[in-house]
Amino acid sequence: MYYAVTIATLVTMGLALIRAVLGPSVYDRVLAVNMIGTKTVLLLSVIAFLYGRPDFLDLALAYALINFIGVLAVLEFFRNRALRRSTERDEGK
Amino acid sequence: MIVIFGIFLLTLLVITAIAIVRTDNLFVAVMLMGIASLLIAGNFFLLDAADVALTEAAVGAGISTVLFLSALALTSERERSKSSNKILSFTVVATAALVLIYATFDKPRFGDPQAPSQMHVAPWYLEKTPEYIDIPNVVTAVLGSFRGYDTLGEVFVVFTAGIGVLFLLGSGAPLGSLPPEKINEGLRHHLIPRVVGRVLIPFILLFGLYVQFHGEYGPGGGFQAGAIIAAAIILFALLEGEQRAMAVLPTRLLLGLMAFGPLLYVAVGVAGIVLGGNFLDYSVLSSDSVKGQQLGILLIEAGVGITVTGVLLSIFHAFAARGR
Amino acid sequence: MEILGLYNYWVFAILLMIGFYAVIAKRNLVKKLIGLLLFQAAVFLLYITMGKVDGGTAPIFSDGGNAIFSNPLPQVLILTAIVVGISTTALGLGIVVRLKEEYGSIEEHEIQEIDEQ
Amino acid sequence: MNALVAHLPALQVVVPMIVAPLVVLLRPRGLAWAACTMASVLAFAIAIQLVQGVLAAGPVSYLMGSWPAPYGIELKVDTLSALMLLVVTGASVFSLVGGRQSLDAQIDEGRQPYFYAAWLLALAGFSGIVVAADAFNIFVFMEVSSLASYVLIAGGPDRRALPAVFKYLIMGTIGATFYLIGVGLIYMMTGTLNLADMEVLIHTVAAQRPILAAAGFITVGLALKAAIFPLHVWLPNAYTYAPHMVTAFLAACSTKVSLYILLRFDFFVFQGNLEGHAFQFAAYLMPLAILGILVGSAVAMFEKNIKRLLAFSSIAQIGYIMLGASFVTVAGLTAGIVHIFNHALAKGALFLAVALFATVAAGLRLDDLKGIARRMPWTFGAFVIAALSLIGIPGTAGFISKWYLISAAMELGTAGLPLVAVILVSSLMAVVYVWRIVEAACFGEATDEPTSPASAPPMLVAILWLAAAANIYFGLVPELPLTLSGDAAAELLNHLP
Amino acid sequence: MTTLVDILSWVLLTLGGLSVLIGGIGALRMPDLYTRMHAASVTDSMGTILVLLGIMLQAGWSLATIKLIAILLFLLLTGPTSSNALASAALLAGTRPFEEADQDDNEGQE
Repeated sequence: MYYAVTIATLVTMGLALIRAVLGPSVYDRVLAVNMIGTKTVLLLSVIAFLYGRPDFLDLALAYALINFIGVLAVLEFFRNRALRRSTERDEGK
Repeated sequence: MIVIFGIFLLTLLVITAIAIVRTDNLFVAVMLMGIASLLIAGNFFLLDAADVALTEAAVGAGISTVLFLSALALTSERERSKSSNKILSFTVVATAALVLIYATFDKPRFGDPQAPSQMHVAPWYLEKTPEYIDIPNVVTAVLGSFRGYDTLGEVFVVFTAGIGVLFLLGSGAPLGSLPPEKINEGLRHHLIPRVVGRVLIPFILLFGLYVQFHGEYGPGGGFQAGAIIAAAIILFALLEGEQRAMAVLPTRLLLGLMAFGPLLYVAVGVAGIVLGGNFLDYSVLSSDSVKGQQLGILLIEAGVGITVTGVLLSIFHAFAARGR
Repeated sequence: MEILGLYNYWVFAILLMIGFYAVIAKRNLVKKLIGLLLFQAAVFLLYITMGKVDGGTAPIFSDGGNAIFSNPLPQVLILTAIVVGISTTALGLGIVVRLKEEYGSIEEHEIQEIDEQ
Repeated sequence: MNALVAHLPALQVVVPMIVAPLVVLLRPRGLAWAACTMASVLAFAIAIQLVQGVLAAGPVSYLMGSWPAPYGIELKVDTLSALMLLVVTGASVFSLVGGRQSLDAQIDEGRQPYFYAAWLLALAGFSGIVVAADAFNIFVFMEVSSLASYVLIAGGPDRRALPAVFKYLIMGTIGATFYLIGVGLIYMMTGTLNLADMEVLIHTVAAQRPILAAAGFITVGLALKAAIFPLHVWLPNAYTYAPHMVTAFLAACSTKVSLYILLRFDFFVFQGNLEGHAFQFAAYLMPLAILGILVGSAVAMFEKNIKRLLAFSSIAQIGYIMLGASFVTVAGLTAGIVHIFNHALAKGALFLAVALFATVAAGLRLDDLKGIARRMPWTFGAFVIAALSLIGIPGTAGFISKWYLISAAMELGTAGLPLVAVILVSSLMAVVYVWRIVEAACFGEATDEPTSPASAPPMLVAILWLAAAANIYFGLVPELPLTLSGDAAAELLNHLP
Repeated sequence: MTTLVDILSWVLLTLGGLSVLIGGIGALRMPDLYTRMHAASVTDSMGTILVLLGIMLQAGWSLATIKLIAILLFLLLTGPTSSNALASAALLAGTRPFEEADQDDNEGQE
């Protein structure tokens, strides 16, 4: 049964990756990155049990956290870019 | 079955890599690089490298994404030129690849327990770690003690990168020298991320400390912990604004951390000489050599963690300060 | 299974090629650094692959009875190499930022043209 | 004190490593230079001690963390590494002691602590490579030294230093990664990282293909780092736009350390074990060495900037070292290794003189140097001595290596005659490019008087003369470098079947 | 009792795997960003809850369960947060939801 969940997760990662490659907008890609991140967390949790090493759940926790920070960093980047563009526009006038 | 999973992940990885090279939007390339890091880390996990998987995720998907984004914010996010001399490049690359594929056919089979790399040095580590060091995580034992000198070099590589970036970009403007309207507010007006972030940051820091001190028993250690703690503080900077983060950890303090970590590491090594052993010989640190080894590993891991935290945050601030 | 046994090595070779190509052929400096990261990631894969033992588990002792462990040494080496990689990247990005400030461009040939004037 | 002697190989690396973080924290900025110089001098003293120890009692081995050799990391100092240590630490001491004013002028005060810390890290990295006897440890310290070198070069005041250093960073990292691939392949086939252990175990490996690929990757990777023609493209700009003292330091030792690893790997690990490797090594490297010598010298003849001119001359000199090694004979290797030492002396002195010219002249193009001989007769005198050594005039250190190189080529019989011709032709080319500088300096009319009559720092002049005197001393009394390199060559070749 | 727990956990895992998969297909097939986010959130919340609960039942009462609860809480907190931040960033940047942006015959299917 673990296998079934693993396969489902992997396939979803593949689908999300296609979304990330296709885009079209950068937000779609952020969404895809976030999805792949959470799917990796699930994958690790399941595989930790599949391997019989539940002590490796630490990794899943770390992934979840890193993923969150990554997504927020990207959004901060957007905000900065929007700010920069608006100041550039102001200076242009 | 696991092998098939690995192959699937690797195939996704190759697709991602091709997409990275083909896109002309640098921002997208960085995001895809984050995905590639997660995929490769997942594959490391399948290949039994838990510590490496943790590091790759923290570094590849976390820290390097943040650094690339900070740099892109200061440069530009479009790649304006096409590739140059494609034929020459392709020839060089193809030669290298052919040499490698030529070499594969004599390589030991994947997972072969009789392969020479599993026969010579490695069993010694697995066999002697309980006897000499007595900690469950053999990777930490090798990293901290058997090959502790490599790790010393690694700490100094990180330190060099830190002083290099500070040398190039400066350590950031001191507090209070900026007009208030220029102060970077971060995501402060986004209420929801802010509230959630505030709740989470203490737990992330706690988790970082757990990874630091649990490294002898499970996956983790100084480097991973340093990256996680740095990530937590970067999160704080993103949510509350650069200035507040600097108020909590001023650049001067970060510089101190950056220099203190390597010093702590070298000091442990020198203590080995002073107490009558060789450099980095921890067994003389205590009357019981096993206790001494454990103490030594604990101290040097702390040195690694401190260095990495200090350097990563200094670099982050140096980039962020450049944008103002 | 024999073919699958070498699959990891082939992916290593392909990934190395992709990264190496990006480093040599791309003229955007940030793209070169991204290529460099891929290039190094391929080498990490090589090392970790060679450390895997059939039926083994991560080299962390636990109470469970599994006595086969994968090779810890390549993992240690790659931990170090990952750190080295990110350090190089950080320094490279620092140089790129300075280049942008001095030349207003991060394209190799544009910088060259500015220098030649 | 006696207790410490056993720890010298470790201390050689550790001393600069301890001081580097301290330098960053030092509050009064002037102390940074002082601390850096003291650490450097201490490292030089340790190197001298090690040379004496090796000459008296043979190779010294040191076990890091007291772990036995193939499991832990071993350090080993033999004659070859002792000679390299002398070159590395000596270059650092000379450039630091003499270079204070020059560095003050080129590096802002606020950034100086970082700069000196990077200097010490570069020193630690180079020494770490030289003493290491472990393939992966060499990689780690190679990265320490490379990252520190990038920082040092990026300190150049001209903005063109930045593209130069970026190119160096990319090519250097590719080189290091190639090396890492090679080490990985060897590890895969032998299961060890210790060089001596590797040498023994490769014998037992039946399948040679991965080892062969590893030899290729390691050789190419290190050739990139050592700027062996045609992989030298990063070098001229990096040397030209670096701060003058950094150029003096790096030109004397950085590429040579990579050459050192190359020699060590090819002779220790591969040649005794790979069928026909000695022949392949010679067959690939000799043409490249010859091309490097000729092209480097030829380009130098037409360069207008004196630093660039000397940088291209360096590429030619690296060619000499490789040419000597590619003979795969004791005489050839001796010539090559002794040239590492002699070239460091000559090139180091030349770049010190260039730094002095820079304090007075408006720029470093040959046109800017017109009439400099009259304004700085002492500096110019030392420059000429070092340049004569570069050409290989009898009585200077350069002559010794050329003489040994030519006699090694003659040993090869008729095949050696064209090689002798190459060496003579390139020496003539060296005469030409040196003459161009001398001509400009002595006979050119200064276009305009300097705006500020800055005086040359006396300390630097003294150091420069010391270096020039060393060029003559080791030309007349070449026993020390010759003994060391002769022993080293014999040791390297002992490993051949 | 164990059989019951096993069956329950298998059911949860199966449902979890299905939701993950359905969300993945949705994220690929949906027409615009906001609908894709909708689909993705199925995998992020429903899939995560079901799968992790399923594993928890397998793990029994142990340290692993506590870690799993921590992971679950963490994902449930961060997932919607990043979705919210993403949507608001996209909206601010001017990406309009589907029905206003597209004028073709897909309109009205909602």
